Amino acid sequence: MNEKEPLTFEESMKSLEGLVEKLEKGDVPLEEAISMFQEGMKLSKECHDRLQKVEKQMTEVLSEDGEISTFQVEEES
Amino acid sequence: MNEKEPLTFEESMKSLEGLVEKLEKGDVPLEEAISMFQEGMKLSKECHDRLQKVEKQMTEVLSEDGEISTFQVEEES
Amino acid sequence: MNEKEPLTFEESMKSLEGLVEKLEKGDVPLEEAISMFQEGMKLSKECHDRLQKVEKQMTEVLSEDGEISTFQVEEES
Amino acid sequence: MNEKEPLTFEESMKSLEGLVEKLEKGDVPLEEAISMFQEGMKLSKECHDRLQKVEKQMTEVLSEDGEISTFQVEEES
Amino acid sequence: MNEKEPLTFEESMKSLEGLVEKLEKGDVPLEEAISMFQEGMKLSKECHDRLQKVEKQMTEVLSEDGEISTFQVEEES
Amino acid sequence: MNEKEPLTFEESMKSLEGLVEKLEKGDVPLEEAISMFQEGMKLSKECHDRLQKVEKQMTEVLSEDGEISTFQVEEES
Amino acid sequence: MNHNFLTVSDLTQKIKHLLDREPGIQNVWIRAEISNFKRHSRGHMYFTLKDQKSRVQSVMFAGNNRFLKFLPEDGMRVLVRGDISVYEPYGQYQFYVKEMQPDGIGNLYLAFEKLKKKLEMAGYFAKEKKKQVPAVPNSIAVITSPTGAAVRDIITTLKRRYPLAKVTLLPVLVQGPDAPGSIARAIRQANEAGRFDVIISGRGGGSLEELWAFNEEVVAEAIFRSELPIISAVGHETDITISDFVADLRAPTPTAAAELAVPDIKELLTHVYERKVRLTRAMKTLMNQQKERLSFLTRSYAFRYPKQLLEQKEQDLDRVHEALVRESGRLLDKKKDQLDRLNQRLISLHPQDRVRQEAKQLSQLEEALKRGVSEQIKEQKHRLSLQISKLDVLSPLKIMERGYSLVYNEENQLVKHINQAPVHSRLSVQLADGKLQCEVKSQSPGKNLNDGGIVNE
Repeated sequence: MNEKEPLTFEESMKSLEGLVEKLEKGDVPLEEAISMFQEGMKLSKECHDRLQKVEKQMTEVLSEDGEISTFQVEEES
Repeated sequence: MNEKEPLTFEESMKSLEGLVEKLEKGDVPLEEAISMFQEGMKLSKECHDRLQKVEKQMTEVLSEDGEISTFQVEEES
Repeated sequence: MNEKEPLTFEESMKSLEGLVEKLEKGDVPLEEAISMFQEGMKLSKECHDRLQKVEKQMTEVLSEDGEISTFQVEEES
Repeated sequence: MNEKEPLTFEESMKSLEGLVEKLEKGDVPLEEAISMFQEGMKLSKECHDRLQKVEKQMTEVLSEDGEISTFQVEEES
Repeated sequence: MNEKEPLTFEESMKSLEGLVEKLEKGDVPLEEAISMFQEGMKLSKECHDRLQKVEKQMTEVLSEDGEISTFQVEEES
Repeated sequence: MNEKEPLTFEESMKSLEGLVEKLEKGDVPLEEAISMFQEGMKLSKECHDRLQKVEKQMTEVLSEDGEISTFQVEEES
Repeated sequence: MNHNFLTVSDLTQKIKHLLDREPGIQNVWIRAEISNFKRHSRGHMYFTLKDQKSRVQSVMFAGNNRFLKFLPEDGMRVLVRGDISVYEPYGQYQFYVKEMQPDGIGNLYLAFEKLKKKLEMAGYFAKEKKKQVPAVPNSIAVITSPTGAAVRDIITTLKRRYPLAKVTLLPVLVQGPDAPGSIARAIRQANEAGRFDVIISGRGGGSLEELWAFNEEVVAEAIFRSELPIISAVGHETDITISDFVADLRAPTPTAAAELAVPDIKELLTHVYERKVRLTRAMKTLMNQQKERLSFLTRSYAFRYPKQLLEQKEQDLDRVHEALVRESGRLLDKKKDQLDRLNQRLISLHPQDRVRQEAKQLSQLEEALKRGVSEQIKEQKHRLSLQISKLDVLSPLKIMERGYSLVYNEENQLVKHINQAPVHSRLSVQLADGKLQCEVKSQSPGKNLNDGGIVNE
């Protein structure tokens, strides 16, 4: 992984998916498997953090506009 | 977007609609999606402000111009 | 519009007609539409004022001339 | 119109007639029309006044040698 | 055994297995048998250590990552 | 007997067993029998010593590895 | 007697047919004198044409006499053209006059025709030479005799119709030899006066001779040269003079000339009024049109309901905005879902089970290893102990336990012969339970074991 250019959410997701698939195949040596699992957990957390960040951003944008929040609540009720 | 020539209401609406369409397609990367959402909200607010401005203008025109209304009423009686 | 040479009544009417036609076509950008509406109101008022002025002029001329006033009443009855 | 030489009755009538015809054609700009109307009414008044200004003109006799005398028409016996 | 490239866990386990099989066959000279035993015990210790390390890694992943667990719990509730 | 290359445990045992067989035949002169017996006793001792040594080695290996035992106990409990 | 009788009518009919078909007496010119002239109230003229010897009844119907330029009278000599026919009720033949010209003054006629032709050739009658008679003249010169009906008719008509016009009479002689000169002079004088708009010249009715002055070339010339338009009115309707041809306008009578010269003031007033009405109406129409047009425009949908345009846009924006929020949320949810699924798959791949399994296998291997080694050791132990026990059984010491012993000399040789043990040499006696160190005291050869020989220290 190149530290200069951080992965996008989708790239992280893809990596995660790749790891999961390899692990599911089951022929991964144990030590590699645990590394992959760790890496997977890291990626999963990253993705999760990003999603949470994005969700927060969205909520902020929406709450900046009082009118709009109301609208949203209405929409979901 | 060129800052010198601000978009018209219709252009803003079109941009906004374009963003929504892309979002609807669903294959937008997350980071791009949030940018699009933010951009979309900005555009939406712009459109909203313009509409309000226009509404205000219209109200002014109509109230400041009581004479025309009267004239019209006369014509119609 | 050139401020130096004010429009004639007919030019104003023609402008007004043009504006109404465009507005009725309905595909006028919002900002333009409101400008057109304002302009239209202005033109409408101008035309109305001119007509009133002319009518007043006519009435003055006619009232100076007793003969025709009688005739006018006859015409309208 | 030349103010120095007042129009003859015929000229006035002709002008009047011309104005009437133009106005009746109906494609006269409003401002021009009211001017024409005013002018027409003025002419009409002039013509009317001229006709109404009955000065009993004595019939003259111009003799062969240039002497002028009044002439009394023999009443029909 | 090449010291430069340490055996993987799986290779060590395989070696261990080989030793056990030979021993179980029973025709191993005593001195060789004890050497094999010593070797086997060394391998076993190595494998054991590795497993412990892996287990520790695993535990670390889960504990250091309380958030993810939480996230998962939330998701699944 | 070559003193340089000491017999293996198995060779010693084999020698011992040979002596015993010969002795069992019973046609060995006493003196020879005594020698053989003495040789047998020597071999027997040697073997015994080796076994003891090996046993000790094993015990040592096993006692070095208290941890493993613990781990295994945990696993199986 | 079987005669065929004709009726009078039949007879008259036959005679009429005969006459009508006789070419020598149809459409002929006759020179005669008029007598017994009568003009019927309905316009037909009845008279007798005669000469020294004969006379013939004649009639000139109104249709034909309408264009006569003179009024026939008794004793007048005339030239007539016409047909002979029978007037059946009286059985009388008559001359039906179609055209009549005065005879005797036939010379005048010739002169008239000649001058007319000449002036016509000279372009005196040309339409393009005619001057426009002003519709509303201010000043009118009347050139006629100051006496008689004509001047009176003209002036009263002018005054009645258009009292605003200034009327000036230029009295002239209208008949007699001096008349032409007088008339021509007056025309020139009127022109020279420079204050007239139009000239009326003429006279009342009279005989051809009486009207003749107006057929003179000097008069024609003066009329033609006149700068002022001239209305000519000579005699009656039927009288046409050269002056009439040359004049800019011809009136059948003096009264008519006055009527042509000036408009009727009442008509003019009506005219003015009418223009005023039309002017006003046109202006009103124009105004109403523009008012309607403006009102139509201001009432137009786009103008009356500008808010709807705005509302439309508001709605559009709401829709798009809502879609933006919805789709963004949906996209986010989708990503979350994807992540959740992946995460669950990952979690399910947690290697703990595998570690456990490996650990179990490892412990089994370890057990096997230990077991293998210890079993071998046990086995070897067993094997060894078997040999040891066998060895033990076979031990030669058992023989010695029965009382045998082994004697070794100082060379540690088993002593089988006495000479192997010299006296005083030391011997080692191996017993079953130990060794004895002895010294040979003596030798006793030759004796068997039965003799005894063992010497104890």
